[in-house]
Amino acid sequence: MNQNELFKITKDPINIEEVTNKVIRREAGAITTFTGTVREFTKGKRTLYLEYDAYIPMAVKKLAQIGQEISEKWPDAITAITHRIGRLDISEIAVVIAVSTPHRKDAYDANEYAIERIKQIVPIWKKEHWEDGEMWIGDQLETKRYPTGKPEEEDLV
Amino acid sequence: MNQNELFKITKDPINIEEVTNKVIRREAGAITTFTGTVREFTKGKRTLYLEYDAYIPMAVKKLAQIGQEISEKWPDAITAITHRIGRLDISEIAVVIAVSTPHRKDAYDANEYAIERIKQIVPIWKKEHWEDGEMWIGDQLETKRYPTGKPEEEDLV
Amino acid sequence: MITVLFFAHLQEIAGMEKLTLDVDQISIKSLKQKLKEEYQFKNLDQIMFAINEEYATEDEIIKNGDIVALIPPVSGG
Amino acid sequence: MITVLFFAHLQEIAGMEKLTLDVDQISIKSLKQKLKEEYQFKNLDQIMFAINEEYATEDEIIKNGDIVALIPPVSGG
Repeated sequence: MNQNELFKITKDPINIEEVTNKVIRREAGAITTFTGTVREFTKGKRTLYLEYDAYIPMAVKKLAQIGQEISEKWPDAITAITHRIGRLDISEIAVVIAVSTPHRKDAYDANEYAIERIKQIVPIWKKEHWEDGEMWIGDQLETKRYPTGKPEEEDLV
Repeated sequence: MNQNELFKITKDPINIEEVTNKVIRREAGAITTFTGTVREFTKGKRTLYLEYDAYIPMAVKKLAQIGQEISEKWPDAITAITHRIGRLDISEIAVVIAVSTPHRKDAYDANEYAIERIKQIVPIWKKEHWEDGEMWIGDQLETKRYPTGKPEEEDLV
Repeated sequence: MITVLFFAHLQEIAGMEKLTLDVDQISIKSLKQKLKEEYQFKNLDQIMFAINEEYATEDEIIKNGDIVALIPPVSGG
Repeated sequence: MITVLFFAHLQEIAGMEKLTLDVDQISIKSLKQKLKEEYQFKNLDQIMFAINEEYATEDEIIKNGDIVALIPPVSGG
Protein backbone atom coordinates (compact mmCIF):
# COMPACT_ATOMS: atom_id res chain seq x y z
CA MET A 1 0.00 0.00 0.00
CA ASN A 2 1.40 3.34 -1.06
CA GLN A 3 1.28 5.68 1.92
CA ASN A 4 0.75 8.64 -0.41
CA GLU A 5 -2.50 7.23 -1.62
CA LEU A 6 -4.07 7.14 1.83
CA PHE A 7 -4.72 10.89 1.57
CA LYS A 8 -6.03 12.19 -1.68
CA ILE A 9 -7.71 15.18 -3.31
CA THR A 10 -9.44 14.24 -6.54
CA LYS A 11 -11.59 15.73 -9.28
CA ASP A 12 -13.15 12.32 -9.99
CA PRO A 13 -16.10 10.59 -8.29
CA ILE A 14 -15.06 8.80 -5.09
CA ASN A 15 -15.51 5.07 -4.68
CA ILE A 16 -16.42 4.21 -1.06
CA GLU A 17 -15.21 0.62 -1.36
CA GLU A 18 -11.85 1.68 -2.75
CA VAL A 19 -11.13 4.07 0.12
CA THR A 20 -12.31 1.53 2.69
CA ASN A 21 -10.20 -1.25 1.18
CA LYS A 22 -7.06 0.81 1.78
CA VAL A 23 -7.38 0.32 5.53
CA ILE A 24 -8.66 -3.28 5.72
CA ARG A 25 -5.97 -5.52 7.20
CA ARG A 26 -5.55 -8.78 9.13
CA GLU A 27 -5.10 -7.07 12.50
CA ALA A 28 -8.19 -4.87 12.19
CA GLY A 29 -11.65 -6.17 12.96
CA ALA A 30 -13.50 -2.87 12.68
CA ILE A 31 -13.62 -0.28 9.92
CA THR A 32 -15.75 2.83 10.02
CA THR A 33 -16.33 4.74 6.83
CA PHE A 34 -17.78 8.24 6.79
CA THR A 35 -19.29 9.43 3.53
CA GLY A 36 -20.20 13.07 3.19
CA THR A 37 -22.66 13.78 0.39
CA VAL A 38 -24.16 16.95 -1.01
CA ARG A 39 -27.40 17.53 0.87
CA GLU A 40 -30.29 19.14 -1.00
CA PHE A 41 -31.66 21.25 1.85
CA THR A 42 -29.72 23.13 4.51
CA LYS A 43 -31.83 25.08 6.98
CA GLY A 44 -34.72 25.01 4.52
CA LYS A 45 -32.71 26.39 1.62
CA ARG A 46 -32.40 24.32 -1.52
CA THR A 47 -28.96 23.66 -2.93
CA LEU A 48 -28.67 23.07 -6.68
CA TYR A 49 -25.03 22.01 -6.65
CA LEU A 50 -21.76 22.70 -4.89
CA GLU A 51 -18.32 23.65 -6.03
CA TYR A 52 -15.26 22.72 -4.02
CA ASP A 53 -11.90 24.44 -4.30
CA ALA A 54 -8.72 23.35 -2.53
CA TYR A 55 -5.11 24.30 -2.08
CA ILE A 56 -4.27 20.81 -3.21
CA PRO A 57 -0.71 20.13 -1.99
CA MET A 58 -1.40 21.67 1.40
CA ALA A 59 -4.76 19.89 1.68
CA VAL A 60 -3.07 16.53 1.09
CA LYS A 61 -0.47 17.39 3.74
CA LYS A 62 -3.14 18.36 6.24
CA LEU A 63 -5.13 15.19 5.58
CA ALA A 64 -1.94 13.22 6.24
CA GLN A 65 -1.41 15.24 9.41
CA ILE A 66 -4.89 14.21 10.59
CA GLY A 67 -3.94 10.57 9.90
CA GLN A 68 -0.80 11.13 11.97
CA GLU A 69 -2.76 12.70 14.82
CA ILE A 70 -5.11 9.71 14.81
CA SER A 71 -2.16 7.29 14.96
CA GLU A 72 -0.95 9.12 18.02
CA LYS A 73 -4.30 9.12 19.77
CA TRP A 74 -5.32 5.60 18.71
CA PRO A 75 -2.01 3.79 18.10
CA ASP A 76 -3.49 0.86 16.18
CA ALA A 77 -5.64 2.96 13.84
CA ILE A 78 -5.01 3.35 10.11
CA THR A 79 -6.75 6.20 8.27
CA ALA A 80 -7.50 6.91 4.60
CA ILE A 81 -9.22 10.07 3.39
CA THR A 82 -10.25 11.15 -0.11
CA HIS A 83 -11.87 14.52 -0.72
CA ARG A 84 -13.33 15.53 -4.03
CA ILE A 85 -13.15 19.00 -5.58
CA GLY A 86 -14.88 20.67 -8.52
CA ARG A 87 -18.60 20.64 -9.20
CA LEU A 88 -20.75 18.20 -7.22
CA ASP A 89 -24.45 17.58 -7.71
CA ILE A 90 -26.95 16.59 -5.01
CA SER A 91 -26.14 13.21 -3.39
CA GLU A 92 -22.67 13.11 -4.90
CA ILE A 93 -19.87 12.19 -2.53
CA ALA A 94 -17.63 15.02 -1.30
CA VAL A 95 -15.51 13.09 1.18
CA VAL A 96 -14.86 9.54 2.31
CA ILE A 97 -12.96 8.80 5.54
CA ALA A 98 -12.07 5.21 6.44
CA VAL A 99 -10.50 4.20 9.73
CA SER A 100 -9.60 0.65 10.75
CA THR A 101 -8.83 -0.44 14.28
CA PRO A 102 -8.68 -3.78 16.12
CA HIS A 103 -11.77 -2.85 18.15
CA ARG A 104 -14.86 -1.00 17.07
CA LYS A 105 -15.19 1.78 19.64
CA ASP A 106 -11.91 3.33 18.51
CA ALA A 107 -12.96 3.16 14.87
CA TYR A 108 -16.02 5.34 15.55
CA ASP A 109 -14.16 7.82 17.74
CA ALA A 110 -11.18 8.19 15.40
CA ASN A 111 -13.41 8.64 12.38
CA GLU A 112 -15.45 11.36 14.04
CA TYR A 113 -12.21 13.06 15.07
CA ALA A 114 -11.10 13.03 11.42
CA ILE A 115 -14.17 14.81 10.06
CA GLU A 116 -14.02 17.44 12.81
CA ARG A 117 -10.36 18.12 12.03
CA ILE A 118 -11.03 18.33 8.29
CA LYS A 119 -13.47 21.10 9.04
CA GLN A 120 -10.83 22.93 11.07
CA ILE A 121 -7.52 22.68 9.25
CA VAL A 122 -7.77 21.37 5.70
CA PRO A 123 -7.69 24.12 3.04
CA ILE A 124 -10.80 23.15 1.12
CA TRP A 125 -13.67 25.53 0.45
CA LYS A 126 -17.18 25.03 -0.80
CA LYS A 127 -19.35 27.36 -2.79
CA GLU A 128 -23.08 26.79 -2.52
CA HIS A 129 -25.19 27.37 -5.59
CA TRP A 130 -28.85 28.05 -4.91
CA GLU A 131 -31.68 29.01 -7.24
CA ASP A 132 -31.29 32.63 -6.15
CA GLY A 133 -27.56 33.00 -5.82
CA GLU A 134 -24.28 31.53 -4.79
CA MET A 135 -21.80 31.96 -1.98
CA TRP A 136 -18.54 30.69 -0.63
CA ILE A 137 -19.29 29.15 2.75
CA GLY A 138 -16.90 30.68 5.18
CA ASP A 139 -16.29 28.30 8.01
CA GLN A 140 -17.18 25.01 9.57
CA LEU A 141 -20.17 26.37 11.42
CA GLU A 142 -21.48 27.85 8.21
CA THR A 143 -22.12 31.12 9.99
CA LYS A 144 -19.93 33.16 7.67
CA ARG A 145 -21.55 33.63 4.31
CA TYR A 146 -21.12 35.90 1.38
CA PRO A 147 -24.59 36.14 -0.17
CA THR A 148 -23.48 38.11 -3.20
CA GLY A 149 -20.76 35.63 -4.01
CA LYS A 150 -18.16 37.92 -2.51
CA PRO A 151 -17.64 39.38 0.96
CA GLU A 152 -20.06 42.09 2.01
CA GLU A 153 -18.93 45.60 2.80
CA GLU A 154 -18.78 44.71 6.50
CA ASP A 155 -16.41 41.87 5.74
CA LEU A 156 -14.15 44.04 3.66
CA VAL A 157 -13.85 47.00 6.01
CA MET B 1 -35.90 0.88 -2.79
CA ASN B 2 -37.27 -2.39 -1.50
CA GLN B 3 -37.58 -2.17 2.26
CA ASN B 4 -36.89 -5.89 2.54
CA GLU B 5 -33.48 -5.44 1.06
CA LEU B 6 -32.34 -3.02 3.75
CA PHE B 7 -31.84 -5.95 6.12
CA LYS B 8 -30.20 -9.02 4.77
CA ILE B 9 -28.45 -12.25 5.76
CA THR B 10 -26.32 -13.64 2.95
CA LYS B 11 -23.93 -16.47 2.17
CA ASP B 12 -22.13 -14.31 -0.42
CA PRO B 13 -19.33 -11.76 0.04
CA ILE B 14 -20.68 -8.35 1.08
CA ASN B 15 -20.11 -5.28 -1.05
CA ILE B 16 -19.61 -2.19 1.15
CA GLU B 17 -20.62 0.24 -1.61
CA GLU B 18 -23.82 -1.64 -2.33
CA VAL B 19 -25.00 -1.54 1.30
CA THR B 20 -24.02 2.11 1.64
CA ASN B 21 -25.81 3.07 -1.57
CA LYS B 22 -29.08 1.80 -0.14
CA VAL B 23 -29.19 4.69 2.34
CA ILE B 24 -27.78 7.53 0.24
CA ARG B 25 -30.54 10.09 -0.47
CA ARG B 26 -31.02 13.77 -1.26
CA GLU B 27 -31.96 14.74 2.32
CA ALA B 28 -28.95 13.03 3.90
CA GLY B 29 -25.55 14.65 4.04
CA ALA B 30 -23.82 12.10 6.23
CA ILE B 31 -23.51 8.35 5.94
CA THR B 32 -21.55 6.18 8.33
CA THR B 33 -20.68 2.66 7.32
CA PHE B 34 -19.40 0.11 9.77
CA THR B 35 -17.56 -2.88 8.35
CA GLY B 36 -16.77 -5.78 10.63
CA THR B 37 -14.03 -8.06 9.32
CA VAL B 38 -12.49 -11.30 10.58
CA ARG B 39 -9.53 -10.34 12.75
CA GLU B 40 -6.53 -12.66 12.79
CA PHE B 41 -5.60 -12.25 16.45
CA THR B 42 -7.93 -11.98 19.44
CA LYS B 43 -6.20 -11.69 22.81
CA GLY B 44 -3.04 -13.14 21.30
CA LYS B 45 -4.75 -16.19 19.85
CA ARG B 46 -4.58 -16.75 16.10
CA THR B 47 -7.82 -17.35 14.23
CA LEU B 48 -7.60 -19.41 11.04
CA TYR B 49 -11.16 -18.77 9.92
CA LEU B 50 -14.67 -18.27 11.28
CA GLU B 51 -17.97 -19.89 10.65
CA TYR B 52 -21.23 -18.02 11.15
CA ASP B 53 -24.60 -19.63 11.68
CA ALA B 54 -27.91 -17.79 11.88
CA TYR B 55 -31.59 -18.37 12.42
CA ILE B 56 -32.13 -16.56 9.14
CA PRO B 57 -35.80 -15.41 9.18
CA MET B 58 -35.59 -14.26 12.80
CA ALA B 59 -32.20 -12.60 12.21
CA VAL B 60 -33.67 -10.58 9.33
CA LYS B 61 -36.61 -9.59 11.56
CA LYS B 62 -34.28 -8.51 14.37
CA LEU B 63 -32.11 -6.47 11.98
CA ALA B 64 -35.27 -4.73 10.79
CA GLN B 65 -36.26 -4.15 14.42
CA ILE B 66 -32.90 -2.43 15.01
CA GLY B 67 -33.59 -0.24 11.98
CA GLN B 68 -36.97 0.59 13.49
CA GLU B 69 -35.46 1.42 16.89
CA ILE B 70 -32.98 3.74 15.16
CA SER B 71 -35.82 5.50 13.30
CA GLU B 72 -37.48 6.13 16.64
CA LYS B 73 -34.36 7.45 18.36
CA TRP B 74 -33.06 9.40 15.34
CA PRO B 75 -36.19 10.21 13.27
CA ASP B 76 -34.34 11.18 10.10
CA ALA B 77 -32.04 8.17 10.02
CA ILE B 78 -32.23 5.36 7.46
CA THR B 79 -30.42 2.10 8.20
CA ALA B 80 -29.27 -0.84 6.06
CA ILE B 81 -27.55 -3.92 7.46
CA THR B 82 -26.16 -7.00 5.73
CA HIS B 83 -24.63 -9.85 7.72
CA ARG B 84 -22.81 -12.74 6.13
CA ILE B 85 -22.96 -16.37 7.28
CA GLY B 86 -20.97 -19.49 6.42
CA ARG B 87 -17.19 -19.77 6.35
CA LEU B 88 -15.19 -16.52 6.45
CA ASP B 89 -11.43 -16.20 6.11
CA ILE B 90 -9.23 -13.55 7.74
CA SER B 91 -10.08 -9.99 6.57
CA GLU B 92 -13.34 -11.08 4.98
CA ILE B 93 -16.37 -8.96 5.78
CA ALA B 94 -18.86 -10.34 8.31
CA VAL B 95 -21.17 -7.36 8.60
CA VAL B 96 -21.80 -3.97 6.99
CA ILE B 97 -24.04 -1.38 8.66
CA ALA B 98 -24.86 1.85 6.83
CA VAL B 99 -26.79 4.73 8.39
CA SER B 100 -27.63 8.00 6.67
CA THR B 101 -28.76 11.15 8.47
CA PRO B 102 -28.98 14.83 7.59
CA HIS B 103 -26.19 15.65 10.07
CA ARG B 104 -23.09 13.68 10.89
CA LYS B 105 -23.20 13.33 14.67
CA ASP B 106 -26.38 11.27 14.47
CA ALA B 107 -24.91 9.02 11.80
CA TYR B 108 -22.06 8.01 14.11
CA ASP B 109 -24.29 7.51 17.14
CA ALA B 110 -26.97 5.56 15.32
CA ASN B 111 -24.42 3.32 13.64
CA GLU B 112 -22.72 2.47 16.92
CA TYR B 113 -26.13 1.75 18.42
CA ALA B 114 -26.80 -0.71 15.58
CA ILE B 115 -23.67 -2.79 16.13
CA GLU B 116 -24.27 -2.93 19.87
CA ARG B 117 -27.82 -4.13 19.32
CA ILE B 118 -26.72 -6.75 16.78
CA LYS B 119 -24.49 -8.22 19.46
CA GLN B 120 -27.45 -8.33 21.86
CA ILE B 121 -30.51 -9.51 19.98
CA VAL B 122 -29.77 -10.88 16.50
CA PRO B 123 -29.66 -14.70 16.38
CA ILE B 124 -26.29 -15.12 14.69
CA TRP B 125 -23.45 -17.20 16.13
CA LYS B 126 -19.80 -17.51 15.28
CA LYS B 127 -17.50 -20.46 15.64
CA GLU B 128 -13.82 -19.67 15.90
CA HIS B 129 -11.39 -22.05 14.26
CA TRP B 130 -7.84 -21.93 15.66
CA GLU B 131 -4.80 -24.06 14.95
CA ASP B 132 -5.48 -26.07 18.10
CA GLY B 133 -9.25 -26.31 18.12
CA GLU B 134 -12.55 -24.65 17.54
CA MET B 135 -15.36 -23.19 19.60
CA TRP B 136 -18.73 -21.53 19.37
CA ILE B 137 -18.31 -18.09 20.91
CA GLY B 138 -21.00 -17.74 23.47
CA ASP B 139 -21.82 -14.09 23.84
CA GLN B 140 -20.94 -10.58 22.84
CA LEU B 141 -18.25 -10.22 25.50
CA GLU B 142 -16.66 -13.44 24.30
CA THR B 143 -16.43 -14.62 27.87
CA LYS B 144 -18.43 -17.77 27.26
CA ARG B 145 -16.40 -20.27 25.29
CA TYR B 146 -16.55 -23.94 24.60
CA PRO B 147 -12.92 -24.93 24.03
CA THR B 148 -13.68 -28.46 22.98
CA GLY B 149 -16.17 -27.37 20.38
CA LYS B 150 -19.06 -28.20 22.69
CA PRO B 151 -20.11 -26.96 26.12
CA GLU B 152 -17.96 -28.15 29.01
CA GLU B 153 -19.34 -30.33 31.79
CA GLU B 154 -19.94 -27.22 33.90
CA ASP B 155 -22.04 -25.67 31.15
CA LEU B 156 -24.14 -28.77 30.82
CA VAL B 157 -24.88 -29.38 34.49
CA MET C 1 -47.26 -30.81 16.78
CA ILE C 2 -44.52 -28.28 17.38
CA THR C 3 -41.13 -27.87 15.74
CA VAL C 4 -37.99 -27.15 17.79
CA LEU C 5 -34.96 -25.65 16.03
CA PHE C 6 -31.33 -25.92 17.19
CA PHE C 7 -28.41 -23.70 16.26
CA ALA C 8 -24.68 -23.40 16.89
CA HIS C 9 -23.34 -25.68 19.63
CA LEU C 10 -26.85 -26.84 20.52
CA GLN C 11 -27.18 -28.25 17.03
CA GLU C 12 -23.95 -30.16 17.59
CA ILE C 13 -25.13 -31.49 20.95
CA ALA C 14 -28.53 -32.44 19.55
CA GLY C 15 -26.96 -33.93 16.45
CA MET C 16 -29.83 -32.48 14.43
CA GLU C 17 -31.19 -29.20 13.12
CA LYS C 18 -34.71 -29.73 14.32
CA LEU C 19 -37.01 -31.92 16.29
CA THR C 20 -40.73 -32.44 15.92
CA LEU C 21 -42.72 -32.97 19.09
CA ASP C 22 -46.19 -34.42 19.01
CA VAL C 23 -47.71 -32.17 21.66
CA ASP C 24 -50.69 -29.89 21.37
CA GLN C 25 -49.48 -27.18 23.69
CA ILE C 26 -46.66 -26.80 26.18
CA SER C 27 -45.05 -23.97 28.11
CA ILE C 28 -41.45 -22.94 27.39
CA LYS C 29 -40.65 -24.03 30.93
CA SER C 30 -42.05 -27.51 30.40
CA LEU C 31 -40.37 -27.85 27.02
CA LYS C 32 -37.07 -26.97 28.66
CA GLN C 33 -37.64 -29.68 31.25
CA LYS C 34 -38.55 -32.17 28.54
CA LEU C 35 -35.43 -31.38 26.53
CA LYS C 36 -33.27 -31.93 29.59
CA GLU C 37 -34.94 -35.17 30.62
CA GLU C 38 -35.50 -36.82 27.28
CA TYR C 39 -32.71 -35.35 25.15
CA GLN C 40 -29.00 -34.59 25.48
CA PHE C 41 -29.34 -31.12 27.03
CA LYS C 42 -28.01 -31.01 30.56
CA ASN C 43 -28.05 -27.24 30.99
CA LEU C 44 -30.22 -24.74 29.19
CA ASP C 45 -29.84 -21.90 31.71
CA GLN C 46 -28.23 -19.44 29.33
CA ILE C 47 -30.51 -20.34 26.45
CA MET C 48 -33.24 -18.00 25.28
CA PHE C 49 -36.30 -19.30 23.46
CA ALA C 50 -38.16 -17.87 20.51
CA ILE C 51 -41.67 -18.73 19.42
CA ASN C 52 -42.36 -18.03 15.75
CA GLU C 53 -39.27 -15.81 15.49
CA GLU C 54 -39.94 -13.69 18.59
CA TYR C 55 -38.21 -14.01 21.95
CA ALA C 56 -40.49 -15.66 24.49
CA THR C 57 -40.52 -15.84 28.29
CA GLU C 58 -40.57 -19.05 30.39
CA ASP C 59 -44.30 -19.01 31.01
CA GLU C 60 -45.40 -18.49 27.41
CA ILE C 61 -47.33 -21.33 25.85
CA ILE C 62 -46.23 -22.97 22.60
CA LYS C 63 -49.23 -24.03 20.55
CA ASN C 64 -49.82 -26.61 17.89
CA GLY C 65 -48.06 -25.57 14.67
CA ASP C 66 -45.65 -23.15 16.37
CA ILE C 67 -41.96 -23.10 15.60
CA VAL C 68 -39.77 -22.83 18.66
CA ALA C 69 -36.05 -22.02 18.51
CA LEU C 70 -33.39 -22.41 21.16
CA ILE C 71 -31.23 -19.27 21.04
CA PRO C 72 -27.82 -19.53 22.71
CA PRO C 73 -26.05 -16.25 23.55
CA VAL C 74 -25.55 -14.54 20.20
CA SER C 75 -22.17 -13.56 18.75
CA GLY C 76 -22.82 -11.87 15.42
CA GLY C 77 -21.29 -8.63 14.25
CA MET D 1 10.57 37.06 -5.21
CA ILE D 2 7.62 35.51 -3.44
CA THR D 3 4.44 33.96 -4.78
CA VAL D 4 1.06 34.68 -3.20
CA LEU D 5 -1.83 32.26 -3.84
CA PHE D 6 -5.55 33.06 -3.62
CA PHE D 7 -8.46 30.67 -3.17
CA ALA D 8 -12.26 30.69 -2.96
CA HIS D 9 -13.79 34.17 -2.62
CA LEU D 10 -10.35 35.80 -2.33
CA GLN D 11 -9.54 34.51 -5.80
CA GLU D 12 -12.70 36.17 -7.05
CA ILE D 13 -11.85 39.45 -5.32
CA ALA D 14 -8.28 39.37 -6.58
CA GLY D 15 -9.37 38.35 -10.04
CA MET D 16 -6.37 36.06 -10.20
CA GLU D 17 -5.06 32.80 -8.79
CA LYS D 18 -1.67 34.15 -7.85
CA LEU D 19 0.50 37.17 -7.56
CA THR D 20 4.26 37.47 -7.74
CA LEU D 21 5.90 40.07 -5.51
CA ASP D 22 9.41 41.23 -6.11
CA VAL D 23 10.51 41.37 -2.48
CA ASP D 24 13.39 39.60 -0.82
CA GLN D 25 11.77 39.11 2.56
CA ILE D 26 8.66 40.35 4.31
CA SER D 27 6.66 39.44 7.41
CA ILE D 28 3.15 38.06 7.13
CA LYS D 29 1.97 41.18 8.90
CA SER D 30 3.61 43.49 6.36
CA LEU D 31 2.36 41.41 3.45
CA LYS D 32 -1.15 41.71 4.83
CA GLN D 33 -0.75 45.49 5.02
CA LYS D 34 0.61 45.58 1.47
CA LEU D 35 -2.30 43.52 0.13
CA LYS D 36 -4.77 45.88 1.76
CA GLU D 37 -3.07 49.04 0.58
CA GLU D 38 -2.04 48.07 -2.91
CA TYR D 39 -4.65 45.46 -3.86
CA GLN D 40 -8.41 44.91 -3.56
CA PHE D 41 -8.42 43.42 -0.06
CA LYS D 42 -10.17 45.61 2.46
CA ASN D 43 -10.37 43.11 5.27
CA LEU D 44 -8.12 40.14 5.89
CA ASP D 45 -8.93 39.68 9.57
CA GLN D 46 -10.35 36.19 9.28
CA ILE D 47 -7.73 35.05 6.82
CA MET D 48 -5.00 32.64 7.84
CA PHE D 49 -1.69 32.53 6.01
CA ALA D 50 0.43 29.57 5.00
CA ILE D 51 4.10 29.64 4.05
CA ASN D 52 5.16 26.68 1.93
CA GLU D 53 2.02 24.77 2.82
CA GLU D 54 2.21 25.26 6.59
CA TYR D 55 0.11 27.66 8.64
CA ALA D 56 2.16 30.69 9.70
CA THR D 57 1.77 33.33 12.37
CA GLU D 58 1.74 37.12 11.82
CA ASP D 59 5.37 37.66 12.75
CA GLU D 60 6.83 34.93 10.58
CA ILE D 61 9.08 36.06 7.75
CA ILE D 62 8.45 35.10 4.16
CA LYS D 63 11.73 34.64 2.30
CA ASN D 64 12.77 34.81 -1.30
CA GLY D 65 11.35 31.83 -3.18
CA ASP D 66 8.64 31.06 -0.63
CA ILE D 67 5.06 30.36 -1.62
CA VAL D 68 2.49 32.10 0.54
CA ALA D 69 -1.21 31.25 0.52
CA LEU D 70 -4.17 33.19 1.89
CA ILE D 71 -6.42 30.68 3.63
CA PRO D 72 -10.00 31.84 4.27
CA PRO D 73 -12.01 29.87 6.87
CA VAL D 74 -12.21 26.36 5.48
CA SER D 75 -15.43 24.51 4.66
CA GLY D 76 -14.46 21.07 3.42
CA GLY D 77 -16.01 17.78 4.53
